[in-house]
Amino acid sequence: MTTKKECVAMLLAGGQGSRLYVLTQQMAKPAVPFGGKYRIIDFPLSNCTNSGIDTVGVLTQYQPLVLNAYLGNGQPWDLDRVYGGLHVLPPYQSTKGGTWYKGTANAIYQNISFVDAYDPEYVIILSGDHIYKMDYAEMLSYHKRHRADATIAVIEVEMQEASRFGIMNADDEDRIFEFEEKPKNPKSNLASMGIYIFNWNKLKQYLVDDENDPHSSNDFGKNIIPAMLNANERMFAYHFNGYWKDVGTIDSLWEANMDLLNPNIPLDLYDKSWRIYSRNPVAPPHYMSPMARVESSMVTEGCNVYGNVDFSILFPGVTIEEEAVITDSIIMPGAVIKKGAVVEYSIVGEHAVIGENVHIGARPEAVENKENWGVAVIGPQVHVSDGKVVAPKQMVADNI
Amino acid sequence: MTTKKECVAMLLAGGQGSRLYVLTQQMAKPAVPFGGKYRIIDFPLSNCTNSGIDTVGVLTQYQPLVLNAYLGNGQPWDLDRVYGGLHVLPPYQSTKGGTWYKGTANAIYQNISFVDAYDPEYVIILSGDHIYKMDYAEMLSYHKRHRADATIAVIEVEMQEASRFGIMNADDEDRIFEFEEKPKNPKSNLASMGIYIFNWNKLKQYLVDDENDPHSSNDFGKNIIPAMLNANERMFAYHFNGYWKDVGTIDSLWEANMDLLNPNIPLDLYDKSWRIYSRNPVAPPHYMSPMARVESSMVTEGCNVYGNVDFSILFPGVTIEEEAVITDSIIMPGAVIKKGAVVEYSIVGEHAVIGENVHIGARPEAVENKENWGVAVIGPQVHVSDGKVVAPKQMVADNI
Amino acid sequence: MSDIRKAVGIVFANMHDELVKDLTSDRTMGSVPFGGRYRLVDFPLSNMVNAGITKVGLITKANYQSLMDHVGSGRDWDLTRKREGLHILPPYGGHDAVMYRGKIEALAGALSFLRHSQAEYVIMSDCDTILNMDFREMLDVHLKSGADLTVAYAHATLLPGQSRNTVLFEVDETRRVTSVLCGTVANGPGNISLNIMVAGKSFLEELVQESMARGYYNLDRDILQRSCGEIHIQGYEFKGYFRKIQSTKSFYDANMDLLNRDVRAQLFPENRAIYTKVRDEAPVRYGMQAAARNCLIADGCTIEGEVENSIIFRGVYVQKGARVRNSILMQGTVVGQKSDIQYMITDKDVTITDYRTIAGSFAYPVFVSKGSVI
Amino acid sequence: MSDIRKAVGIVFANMHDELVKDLTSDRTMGSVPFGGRYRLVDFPLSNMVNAGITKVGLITKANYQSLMDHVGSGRDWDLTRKREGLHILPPYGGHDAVMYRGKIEALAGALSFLRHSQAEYVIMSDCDTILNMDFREMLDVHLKSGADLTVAYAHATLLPGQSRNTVLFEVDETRRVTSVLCGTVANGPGNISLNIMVAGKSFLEELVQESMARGYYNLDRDILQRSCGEIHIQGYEFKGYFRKIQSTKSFYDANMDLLNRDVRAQLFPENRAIYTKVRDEAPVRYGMQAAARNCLIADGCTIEGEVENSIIFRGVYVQKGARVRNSILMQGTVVGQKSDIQYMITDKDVTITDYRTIAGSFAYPVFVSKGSVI
Repeated sequence: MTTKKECVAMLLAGGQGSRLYVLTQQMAKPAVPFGGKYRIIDFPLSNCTNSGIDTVGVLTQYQPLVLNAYLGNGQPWDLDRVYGGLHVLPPYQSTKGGTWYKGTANAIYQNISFVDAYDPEYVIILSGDHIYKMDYAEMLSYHKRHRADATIAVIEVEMQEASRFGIMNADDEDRIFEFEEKPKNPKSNLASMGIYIFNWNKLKQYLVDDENDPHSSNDFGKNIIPAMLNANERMFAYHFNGYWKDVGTIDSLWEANMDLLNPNIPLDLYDKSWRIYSRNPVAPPHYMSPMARVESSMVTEGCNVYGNVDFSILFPGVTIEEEAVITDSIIMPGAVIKKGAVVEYSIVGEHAVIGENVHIGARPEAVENKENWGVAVIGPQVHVSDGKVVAPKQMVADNI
Repeated sequence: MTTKKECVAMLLAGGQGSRLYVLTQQMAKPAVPFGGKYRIIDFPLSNCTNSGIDTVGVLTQYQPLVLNAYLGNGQPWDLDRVYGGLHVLPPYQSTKGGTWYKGTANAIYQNISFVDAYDPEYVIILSGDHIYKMDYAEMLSYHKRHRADATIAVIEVEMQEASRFGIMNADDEDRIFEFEEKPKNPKSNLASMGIYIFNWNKLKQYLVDDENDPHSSNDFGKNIIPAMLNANERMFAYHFNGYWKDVGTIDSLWEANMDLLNPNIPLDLYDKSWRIYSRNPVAPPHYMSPMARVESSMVTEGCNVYGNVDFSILFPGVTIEEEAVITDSIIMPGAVIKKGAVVEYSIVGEHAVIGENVHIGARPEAVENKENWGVAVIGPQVHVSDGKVVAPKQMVADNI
Repeated sequence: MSDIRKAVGIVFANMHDELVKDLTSDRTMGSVPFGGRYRLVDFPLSNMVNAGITKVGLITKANYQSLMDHVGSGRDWDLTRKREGLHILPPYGGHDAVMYRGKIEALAGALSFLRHSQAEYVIMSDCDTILNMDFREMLDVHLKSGADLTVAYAHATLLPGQSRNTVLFEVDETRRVTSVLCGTVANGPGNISLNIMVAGKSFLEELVQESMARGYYNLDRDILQRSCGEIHIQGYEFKGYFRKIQSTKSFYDANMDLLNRDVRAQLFPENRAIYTKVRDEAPVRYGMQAAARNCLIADGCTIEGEVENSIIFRGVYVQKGARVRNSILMQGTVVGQKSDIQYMITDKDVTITDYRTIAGSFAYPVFVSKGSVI
Repeated sequence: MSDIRKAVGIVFANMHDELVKDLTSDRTMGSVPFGGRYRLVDFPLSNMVNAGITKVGLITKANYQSLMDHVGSGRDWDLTRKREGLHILPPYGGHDAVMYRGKIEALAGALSFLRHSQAEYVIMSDCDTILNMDFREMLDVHLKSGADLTVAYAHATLLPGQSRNTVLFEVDETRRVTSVLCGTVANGPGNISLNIMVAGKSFLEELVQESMARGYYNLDRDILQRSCGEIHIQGYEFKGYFRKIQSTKSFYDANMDLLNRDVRAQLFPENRAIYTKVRDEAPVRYGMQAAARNCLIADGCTIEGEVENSIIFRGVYVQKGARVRNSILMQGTVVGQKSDIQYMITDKDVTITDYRTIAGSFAYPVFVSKGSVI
């Protein structure tokens, strides 16, 4: 327990996540429920703890109340430390007045003195948008071994998808010589995972320079990385081979949840040596009634199931009443699906109430014009009255 | 441990405290060191804990980094609770964009959903500017006994000083019928201590109305209290008889510290049934050298005293070298007073270094023109080179 | 300040262990697993913190490693506190006996804990009764009656043989206790002690000191029974669901009670939750041909077979084609492929290998001890 | 991941208690107060956490209430953790003996703790030596040498009689231990064991199991001494300040050493602080005619008289006109008006009434036991 830390993590959790629409109206994206009993931010936080990084600054800005309440003092992730631990870092005012975080780089810039307090050699920059399990300690030792100024985690994507990502072009020794944001004609398939390790003193200097540039958008991908490449700093690509998924859209969020039901996807939540921690609900084990049917699904504590559940994920405290049928869907904490309702290919938000005999979503096969098909979403707290029908791809933000 | 709380405390800690000048350049006023090993905010926080209030929202805005690091997870005040506990509440952005706290009432308004999560009957509004020990539970039972809508703690001040305060005019049964902010001709000497208990549902309604009024300055004293009086709500004055001091100016900060050395002042830091908690330094007991002299002073852990200390307060980790003389002064954490330096009627900021044979401040008797006399202040981290002289009343913000 | 803030809690973790020897061979009564994710101590501890008690002494003597692992620093009950919180009161000095001679002796070891507390009342509970009770209400009854001691009871029908281990109270119309029956062979309806008491702190301290001096160790028999004419013992009638664990069979029945919706509602109301150690288990994963009917299933399980009328603890693995009925499977139990088990209680980490058929009966469920491989 | 993350710590709280009977009559060696605000266990615990060890087992057997009060959940050493942290290893099963027969037996009780740990190395320390040591460096030496066991020693001159309780090592030019001397009557310079060891976890587990089977309990005599030809025991020389507590007099001397600036600098460096239980005491208040010369004074004291060449613990009250010289006053000591004391050690909560004159001597400081009123 020394006040000095070798590596401090800075987790960018301030984005609105606007492509999750109704799910992020009232909360920041990292607080969105995921995988039966988790929230997205549990993944990077648990990775930190499991990698031995015990000092994490979480940069918040947009709708942080749910996230803050969830993070609390960091205890669920073993990050309630006497020195270090989890600290929430919102924007603030100084004698010169206050400014909101202008971009990812500016958010770190405004918290230079937070990092300096731990006098670290390295910082690792993370984001709260991705589902993956990764040993940052291994990446750090790669960084040290290569005497790098910056190391960027990359994952190989399909070449035809590469133009959707930030692409790193690296030489045979994985030294990065070029970075292209969403290139039309990608030269490689190494996509940046948005995970960076920097030598802190080096980064600090670039952050200060970037701040002094009035034309900069103060963003890591757009400004800091290109500036460092221009200056010929030693920047390396660290290859990651595991499961990694950006859950920034409704479709990708739905898919990543469904991946958990696929035994062939290498994201094992049951691995005791790399647990994903979360704030556990205080609720009894889930109850399955004599009439319940459940297959190929995940169900967690506090649920009461009287109906049918197939290829679906139920979050804590969900109730599925008699004769309700849930298929290929995600039912978030505390939602109630009433008698006879049918929910297919849908996401039902926290504490939503789906009335009797409601029909939400549809299987792709059941839709003639594939343009009209998509995951249906019921927003948090929304009540859907008895007998209503919600079409596929529809987003319901208010009671209907 | 129920999620519902009877009373939630909201502690206003966002003010700049500009009348403390160099001491609050880099930190919010509530984080200013006080009384040998405390910071100002320790007093309201310890009052909460000792009064059985275990849910405290701390509203921050101005230079919160030192304050946040000091508060940590609330453990030093026993406020690291599973439900409730200490939560720092900075301004944030929503889908409509973000706004800084416009005033004390707006700060609470922006955090209505934080309070609502605990579903309290009452909220107590506190500020981080005052030194006092008070049983809020007693004030709360007074509030309940009087079936009040709002209860305001008041202290009797000298009539000739009353025009410096917010004055409550109350009837024989202590029901408040009028509030005057700094009245020229005060009708009573009951000064508001800035401590309010409200029925939460009632307050919420006034906060919403106040927010809708574009002409309001969104302040408790200026807007909320007068509005409630106008509406003839049941508002009572709760009389407090103990020690209470606003430490918003250099003089009052110095005086309040000196009060601790006066055995006749009723602010007992040694009372085990009402401890003032703080984040304790990790340092050995203080050391007094064979040549040290100390009288009528407070000295704490981590100090090393080789010189003379009289009527002074030394904070953790202070070093007083040989032949240095400290009189009627406050030496904040980690400051070093070098050989032969003389410090009189002064405040020396955190980690300041006072060079050899420097002379800071003077006794009032030694100054001819009393206009020129006052407490001298050396800012945090400031180095004063050997042999310099700092006149009384001077504020030193940069190395000299 | 409400009265409850003046109360301190005492939980006896080691009482009645001898009644369920199978389950307590290497644990205390308090650390006996229950209901899929709980230990018996969770009920008295949660009842105390739900009432607002923030200082609790946990009295234990033997076999307490698993109890200490479970309660830890008290964090999961929000009892990790600087000033108050959870205090484990270990055996002090050189007693050789594995068990206390009686509750008085157990309390004697807690006297210095009580003396250091500024509380005025003491709420005491054993770990042998499953219930969710509002201790605030009981304290109110104690205060209003002005009694020396208040005891909680439930009006119920005793089963044959049950009374031997059960204390019964006779009460007058004001519910003041008029006589105390210990170890009688009564049958039929009666007021069954729930082994929960409230007393003034100084009264209790004096009582314990005097009793120890006279060699009285059994609180029920030596004190309550003898002196219920001299001191004022008030009864507090509890009307909710309760179940006493007095045998392996009653342990089985209490678990099975949880399959009843009304029992769950009474034991786990939202505003008075039962807290337990957090284990960070993943949700339950149901496989392709899984089935679960009338079951309570805790997190961390993988269900690939069929389970019915059963209580499944954390981390249980029911493999493909296996069938589990009317059973209690504790943490880490593995039921191999195509095995078929009925009326079983498996302790922690039991493995049932593939293709096994084992059946107990409703009257005599089979108990399999910790770590066995069958 | 650095190697230290693969190490687990073991602290023996109950070793050597018999050497300082005055101080351990109702506490362990680990909970003996020291230096104004510390307990001896603070040194090994802080050395471990400063090296980055996050899982520590604290082995204790008797008199451990004060030790448990002191360490609590481990919060003050940042050892309150979900996965790792501080584990108090209580006596398990039904041993009657108050003390362990030896370190091997103590370790036997910790075997299941070790087995549950994923560590590869074990760093062990007693509580009888005051020092601030970099355990990382010692682990490096252990790894580089490829030894089975590495022991820490300091080269120092033994005082007459001291060697009886001191283990001495003879080492070759690579600092490999060539022989182990226990209980000899050697004098003069030697390599004194600091009772700190590093071993591979599986090596240690095997060693303990085998030794228990053969009835070997004393690690130094039965294992190190006998088998230092067969196994590779490496020496690690510590060159900083240390003091062993082997008698009330050496306890006195170790405290007085703290008045030396260089000793304080070595024991309490800023980057390797010694942590202890936080007590929320107010700063020391000096009165009008107070004087303090060459003293170490902890918070919570009120000094109205004169103190000189002394170690003053938390919450001591030296009243007007009183004079304290060359003494150690533990927590809560009150020295009445005009009393004059010299060469005294007062245990906790001692009261010296007004106008008393008491003087021990440098060679034989007077010890006054806990709670006495003189």
